[in-house]
Amino acid sequence: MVATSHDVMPDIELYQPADEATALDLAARLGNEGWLLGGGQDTYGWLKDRNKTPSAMIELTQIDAWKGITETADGIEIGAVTTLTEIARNPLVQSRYGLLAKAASIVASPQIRNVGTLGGNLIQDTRCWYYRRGLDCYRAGGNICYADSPEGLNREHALFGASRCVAVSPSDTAPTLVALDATMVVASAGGQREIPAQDFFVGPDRDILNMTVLNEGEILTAVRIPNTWANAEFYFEKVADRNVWDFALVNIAAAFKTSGGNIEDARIVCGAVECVPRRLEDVESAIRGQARSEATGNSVAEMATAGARPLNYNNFKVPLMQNLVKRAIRG
Amino acid sequence: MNPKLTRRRFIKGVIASGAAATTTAAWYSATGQERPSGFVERLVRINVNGQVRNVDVEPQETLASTLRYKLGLTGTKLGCNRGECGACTVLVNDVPTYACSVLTHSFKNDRIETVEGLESANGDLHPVQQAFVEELAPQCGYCTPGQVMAAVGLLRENPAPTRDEARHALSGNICRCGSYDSYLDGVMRAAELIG
Amino acid sequence: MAYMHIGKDFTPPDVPGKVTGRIKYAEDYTREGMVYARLLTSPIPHARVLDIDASAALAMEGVHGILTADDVYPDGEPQSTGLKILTNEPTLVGEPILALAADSEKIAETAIAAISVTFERLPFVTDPLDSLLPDGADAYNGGNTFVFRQGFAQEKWTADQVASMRAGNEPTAEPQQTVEYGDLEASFAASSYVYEGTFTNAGYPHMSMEPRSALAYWEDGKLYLYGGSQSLTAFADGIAGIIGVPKADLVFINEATGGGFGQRARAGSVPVYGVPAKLSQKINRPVMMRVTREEEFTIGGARQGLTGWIKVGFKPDGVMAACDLWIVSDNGGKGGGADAYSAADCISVLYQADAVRFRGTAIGTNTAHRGAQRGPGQNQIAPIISPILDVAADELGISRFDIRKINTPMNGDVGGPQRTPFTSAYMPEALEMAREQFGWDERQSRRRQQNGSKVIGLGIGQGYHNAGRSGMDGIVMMGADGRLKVHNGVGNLGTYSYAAVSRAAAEVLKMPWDRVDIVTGRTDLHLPITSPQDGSNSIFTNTRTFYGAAQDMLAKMKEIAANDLGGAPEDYDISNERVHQIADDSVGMSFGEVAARGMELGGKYTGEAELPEELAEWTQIAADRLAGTGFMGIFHDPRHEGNPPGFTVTCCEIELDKETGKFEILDMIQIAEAGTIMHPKGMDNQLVGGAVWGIGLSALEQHLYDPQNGIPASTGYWQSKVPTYLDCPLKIDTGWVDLPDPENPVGARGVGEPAQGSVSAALTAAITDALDGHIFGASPITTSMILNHIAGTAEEAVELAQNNYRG
Amino acid sequence: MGEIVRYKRDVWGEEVILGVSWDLLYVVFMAIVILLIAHAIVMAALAKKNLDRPTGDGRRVVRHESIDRWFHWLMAASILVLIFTGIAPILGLRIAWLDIHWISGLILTFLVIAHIIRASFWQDFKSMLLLPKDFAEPFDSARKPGKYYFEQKGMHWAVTVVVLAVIVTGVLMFMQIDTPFWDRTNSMPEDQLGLVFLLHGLSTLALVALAATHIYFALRPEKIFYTRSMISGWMSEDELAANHDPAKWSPKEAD
Repeated sequence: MVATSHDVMPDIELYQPADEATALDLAARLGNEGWLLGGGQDTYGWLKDRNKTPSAMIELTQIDAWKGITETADGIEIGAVTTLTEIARNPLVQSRYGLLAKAASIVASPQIRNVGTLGGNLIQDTRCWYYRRGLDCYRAGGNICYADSPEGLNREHALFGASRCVAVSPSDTAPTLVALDATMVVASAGGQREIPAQDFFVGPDRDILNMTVLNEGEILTAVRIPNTWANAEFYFEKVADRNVWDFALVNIAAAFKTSGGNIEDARIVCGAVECVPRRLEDVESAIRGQARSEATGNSVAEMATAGARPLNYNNFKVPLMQNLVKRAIRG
Repeated sequence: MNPKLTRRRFIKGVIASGAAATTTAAWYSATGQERPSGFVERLVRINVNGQVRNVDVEPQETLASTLRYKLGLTGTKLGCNRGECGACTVLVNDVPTYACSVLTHSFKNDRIETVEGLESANGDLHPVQQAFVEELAPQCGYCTPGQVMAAVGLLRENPAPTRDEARHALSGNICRCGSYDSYLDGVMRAAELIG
Repeated sequence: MAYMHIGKDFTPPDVPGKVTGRIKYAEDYTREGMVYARLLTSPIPHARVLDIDASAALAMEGVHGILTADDVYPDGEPQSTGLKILTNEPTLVGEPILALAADSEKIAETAIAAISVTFERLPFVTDPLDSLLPDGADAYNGGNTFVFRQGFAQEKWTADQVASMRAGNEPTAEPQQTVEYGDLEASFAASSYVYEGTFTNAGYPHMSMEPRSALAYWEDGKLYLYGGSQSLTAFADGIAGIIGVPKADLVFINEATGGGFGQRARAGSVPVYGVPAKLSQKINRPVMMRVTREEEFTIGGARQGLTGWIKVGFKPDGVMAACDLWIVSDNGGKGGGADAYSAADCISVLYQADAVRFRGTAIGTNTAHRGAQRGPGQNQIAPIISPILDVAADELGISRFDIRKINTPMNGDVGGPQRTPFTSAYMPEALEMAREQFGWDERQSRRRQQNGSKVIGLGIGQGYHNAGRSGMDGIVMMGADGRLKVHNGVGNLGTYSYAAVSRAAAEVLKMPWDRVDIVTGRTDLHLPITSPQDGSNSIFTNTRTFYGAAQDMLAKMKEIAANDLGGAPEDYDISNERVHQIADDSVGMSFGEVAARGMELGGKYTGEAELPEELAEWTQIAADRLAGTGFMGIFHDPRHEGNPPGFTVTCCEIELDKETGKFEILDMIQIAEAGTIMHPKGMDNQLVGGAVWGIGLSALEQHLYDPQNGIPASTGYWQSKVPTYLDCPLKIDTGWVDLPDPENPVGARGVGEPAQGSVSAALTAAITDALDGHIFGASPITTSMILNHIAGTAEEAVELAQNNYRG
Repeated sequence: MGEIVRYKRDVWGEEVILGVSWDLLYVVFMAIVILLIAHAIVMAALAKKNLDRPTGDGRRVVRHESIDRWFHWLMAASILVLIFTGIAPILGLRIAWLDIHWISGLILTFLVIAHIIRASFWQDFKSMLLLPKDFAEPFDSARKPGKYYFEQKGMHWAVTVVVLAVIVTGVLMFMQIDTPFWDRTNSMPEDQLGLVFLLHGLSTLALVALAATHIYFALRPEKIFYTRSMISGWMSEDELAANHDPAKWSPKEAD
C-alpha cells in the first residue's frame, strides 16, 4: 500500500562521467536502471515520489563535449546539455534562430532554465497529472487510461494522435526544432545515429511507454540545426494558464520564407495538442505561394485542426490552435 | 503486508530503498565486473559562502538538504521541494538555482551562496537585504531568502534593471502573501543603493 | 490627531531576520536526539481502516515507532466533521492515518511503504450536487452534512431538483438555513432590471509557503511544540486542548509563520501538530514532522466551493432593491464554514439592498479540507456580484461607478441580515478616491476599445469584511531600565500587525520606538490571550488591548508619582519617558524610576493583586507568572458595539486577447477604508497581497479532483495555479482614506480580507466588460473558459460541478 | 522469469492483476520449438516406415469447399496478424499496431461467428465432433477416421476454445479504447479489467503455441496434402483411402 506523500530522494547511485566514452559505457551497462540526468528538472520529482525507481543516475552535465553552441558548415550544433538560459541568450541563436531563443526563454521559470538543458526539455516526460501521480496507467505500463474517460480531467490533453494514452508533448523547444528541420544526434556505445527532429518523438500508437525513439543505452548528445531556416521569419507563441511555471495549453512554432510578401515555404508546428509536436503539413502546403496575411491565415484555420478529436474538457484547444495558426501566418 | 508481495513484480518494481543504495554496486560485485568509473565519492568539499566545507553527501542528496540539514544553513527554505516555488533559491556561480532540485554533487567545483552569506564581514546588510527592509518587502518571510537571492543574482548581472526586467528575473519565486509589488519596490531601491 | 507612531512607517523587529534567513520557522529548529516523522495518508477518498499491520516497518533498522488514531483517541475519535490528529475514518485522499518516526525521513518513507493498511472502501463523492441526489454518495460516515449540536445528517433532493439547479433554475428544495430581511417580493416587483442565474466558485487552496511542519518534545512534564500559526496565544490555547495537555504545561514556540491566510489562525484546522506531540510522548524523543506540499494541499485547507443561484433586482434609479441567494456549499471532506451566509451578508453590507434572502445548504464531498481563509464568502461572491452590477448599470443607463455610489454603505448605515450598525463607514470616500486616483472617468473612452485581437476592459469592485473584535487581554511590563515590554500573543503571520498594534502602547506612553520591546515568539514568555488573528480583526482588536494595558500602566505611573511626589494623579502627565507634574515638569520621575518604585510597592503594580476580572485563563497563567517580576499594565477589553467594517475599492484596466483567452492587467489601484492607518507600509502590503489573491481567485486558482476516483489533481503550486510575478500587474497603486473609527482608541480597523475581494470583483468586471458584458457566473474565469465562450464551444461536461474545471 | 501474472496498483494503491507476464511468451516459444524439433527428430528416425506415402495423382475428391477454404485462410491471416500486432510491441517493435489489431480482431470475430453459423447449419457438424470413442483412434492403427482424424479435431477444438477466449476478452478490451464507434469509458473496475487482460494474454500464449504447432504439422511432408487440400480443395482417392474410412466419410468427387 503506497499511501503517503513521498518527499525525499531515495537512495540511488550517482555517476558523474567526465567524458563521452564513460557516459556511453555507463548508459550501455546500466540500461534501464541508469537514469540519464541533464538538469534534473524532470528527474527529482519522479524519484522523490518514488514513482520511477532506477538504481543509478548518470549525470551528463559534466561532459563538456555535449555542452555549448557551435557554428558548423551547415548551421549550428547545440550540445544536449546546454542550458536553456544559455540558448536563449546566445547571440548566434538569437540572430539566426530567434524561434528557438524565444521558446527557450519562456520555459518554466528562470531558475529552471538556468539548470534545465535542451536535451532535458526535449526528452522530458508528459505532464498528464494522472501519470505524474504515479498511477499505473498505460504510459506507466498499465492497462488503463484515467484521463480519457467521460469524467476524466483532461483539459490539458490531446486533440490528435491519441491511442489509449491521451497525453501531450510538454516541450516548448521541441516544436521549434521540428520547424527548423533540426537533426538529433544520438550516441550509444555502438556508435552514433542522426534522427530528424520530427521522427525523434513517438506517439502512443507506436510506443506507449516512451516519448522519444531513444533506445536503451542511447544518449541524445546534440541537436543540429541546418541553415535551411536560418534568418527566416519566425513566430512563436505559448499560451498557458500562468505566465511562469506552466506548460503550454497550446504552443506554436512557425518559420516562413517569403518573397515579395508571398510565402515560399513554411513550417508550422504545434505543441501540447498531441503526444508529439504536430507539424501541420497540410497548412504548410496550402499557404505556399499565398501572401503572409490575415486572409491566408483565416483560410487555413479550420484545416489546422482537421481531424481533431477533442476530449471532454479540451474543446477550447481547437479554437486556440486555430487562432495561433492564424496569428503565426499573419505575423 | 502481504508476504507474497515481495515476490511479485510490480510493473514499477518494488522499491526497497534501504537496499537500493547498494543495488548496482551489488550487481557489479555479483557479476564480477568492475564498477564503471565516474562513480561519486561521498566525502566532498563544497564552497559555501566563501568557505570550503567538508561534507559527507549522499549521492542523491539535494543541495537544499545539504545546506539545511548538514550545514545548518536553514535560511534556504523548502516550500515545495519540487522546483515550483523558489523558496530554496541560492546562487551557484552567481546564477539563481533551486537548491531543492539540484544535487550537491553537481556543484563540487562551484561557488555556492546562500542568504546567510550576503552580509558583509562587519555585519552590514547586503543592499538587497537593506532595501527589502526599507521597503518592507517581506510579509511572512518564508519566500524572502529566495527572493533575496534571485534579486542579488539579477543585480550582479544587471545592476540597473527596469522594473519589468526585475519582475522577469524574480518570476521564478512565488510569494503566496502576494508581496510581489513590494519585492519589486525593494529591487528597484536596491539598485539605487548599489548604483 | 498628531501621532507619534500611528500612521508612521517603522521596521518591525522580525524583518531583518527575514531578509537574512536568521528568523526560524518550525522546521528550522533541531533538537538533540530528534527523529523524523512521516505521515501515512489515505489513498482512498472515503474508507474505514480495518487493520494496520506495521510489523515489517517496525522491524526495520532506524524505525522508532508509529502513532495511530487508536493511540491518539483511545476512547474513539470525536464523531464530528473537522480534521483529526489521525483518523481511522478518512474522508479524503491524503488524510493522515498514522505517523511513523525514524532516524531519517528516508527511512521513514521506506518503512511506511512496508506498512499494510486494510481499508474498507466506502462510497465517495466530489460534487455536492451529486451527493444531494437520492442515490448520491455521502461524504461522511453517517451522512453528507453535519448539523451543529445534532451530528451527521443526510440531506437529499429529488433527482429533478438537482437537475433543475444544474440547468440554471432556482432550487426548489428545502434549505438547511434561511435568513431574510425586507420584503423580497415587493422589492423585486419594484425592480426594473432583474438578473437571475447560477454560479460556481471554485475552492481555492490555502497553499501557504511554509507547510505545517512541526517539532515537539517533552521535558519535565512540559510539551515544547514548535509550529507555525497566525495567532500565537489563541492558537496555543486551542492546541493544548486538542493535544490534551494542560495550558500551563504547553510551551508553544512560534517565532515566524510562513504564511497564514486563515488556516493557521485556529488550532482546530491544524490538529496535525498533535502528531509530533503525541509521537514524541510515545517514543520519548523529540519528533520533527515535515509536511510535504501535497499534504499541505490535502489537509492545509481551502475555501469552500460555492454552487449558487442568485437573483438581483435593481430599481430604475439603480438602487439594489433585492437580492435572493441560494447556495449549496462544498464543505469538503472535513467540514467547512459559513461562507455562503457571509456571501449574503456581504451583498447586504456593500450594496445596502432593501431586501435580502439567503438560503443555503452545506454538503460534504470527499475532497480537501475546507475552512477559514481570506474572505469567507465575501470574497467568493465578489466576482459573482460585480459583473451583475455592471450589466444592471448598462441596462439602466447608469454609470458603473454611480451604481456603486448609489448603493454604497456609509456612516449611520446598517448592514447584514442582523441589520448591525457600522462603527463607521467611509465607503463613499473610498469610491471617490479610487475614481479620482485611477482616472476612472477619463478612462471610460477606452472601454471595449479594440486593438487587433485585443480589447480593453475596465473594472471596478468593492471588498468588505467585518474587521474587528474585542474582549481580549493586554499586558505591558516595564523594568528599572524603563523599557516598555509589550507582551504580545498576537502572532507573526507576516502582516506585521502584531508590531503595529504594539505601537498603540508606545503611543499611549509616548515612548520612542527604540525603547519598546515586543515580547513574543514563544508562550513561556508569558503572553496574554488574543483573538485568533483572522478575519481582518487584528488591528482593531489588539490596538484596543494594548492601548488599554498602556493606559493602565500610565494610570499606575501617575498614581506612583502622585504618591511619591505629591498631588493627585490627574496633576501628572508624561513626556520624554518621564512622569511629571503638569504644572512643573521638573517635578517628576523617569519611567525607569517609576517602574522600580512600582516593583518596590508590588501588589497591583506588579500584577500581584487587583488584576482585572474576566481575564482569560491563558492570560491569567501569564499574569501569574509575570507577577512580581516587573511593573505591570494589564487590561481586559470590554466588548465593542457595532460592526467595524474593513472596506476596499479597486479599479483596473485590462487588455484581453480574444484569440488566446489571456489578459494582461495594465493598471490597478487599491484603496483601503480601514479607519486610521496604523502602518502605511503594512497596509500597502495587505493591499498588494490581497490583489494577488484576487487575481488568483478570479482568473487562475483551481481546485481539482478526479470525479471517478476522488483523487486530487491540484496538489502543487503548478497545478493549483497560484499567481506568479508575471500574472500580476507590474505595479499596483495603493491608497487609503484614513479616517478614524470611533470604536477604536486609535481609530483603526483591519483590511486583510477585503483587499482580495475588491480586486476579484474589479478584475471579473473588467473581463466581463472586455467580453461585451458576458457574465460567466464563475470564479475562476480561466483561459479555456474565455476561449470556449468566444468560440461558442461547449464548456463543461457536468454543469455546476464542484472540484472540477469550473467550480 | 518465473511469474505468470503481473500485478499493478489500482488508482487507490491496492494491488490488482495487470495481465499475463510476457516472460511466458519466451517460455511458450521455447517449449514449442523444443517439442516440435523433438517431434521432427523422432519422425525423421521413423522415416523409413512411412516411405509408402499415398500418391496425389489420380481421381480427386472434394475435401474443402471453396467457401470453407476462404474462411480458413482469412481466419488464419487475421489470427497471424493479431498475433504479430499483439506481440510486436511486447518485443519492442515500434509499430502502430492497435488499429490493425482491433480491425483484425473484428474481422476474426465476424468470421468466427459466420463459421459457427455455417458449420452448425450447412456443414457436416458431426464430422468435427470429438467423441469419446475417438480417443482410441491414435492407439489403434486399424481405425481410420472420417473426414477429420483425432489430432485434427483436437487442434480444431483447442483453437476454437482459445480463439473464443481471445475474442471474448478482446471484445471486452476493445470496449476500453476509443474507436470510431464509441468513446471509451472507465466503466470496468480495474481488478476485472486485469482479469480480462490476463485471460487475453493466457489465450494469446495458447494461441501462439497452437498456431506454431498447426503450421508445423501443416508443413510436415506426410501431412502436406492436407495443406494442399486447404488451398486447392481436393485430395486424391489414394490419399483418402490411405487415411480415411470411407464408411465414415464419403466425399463427392472433385470436378
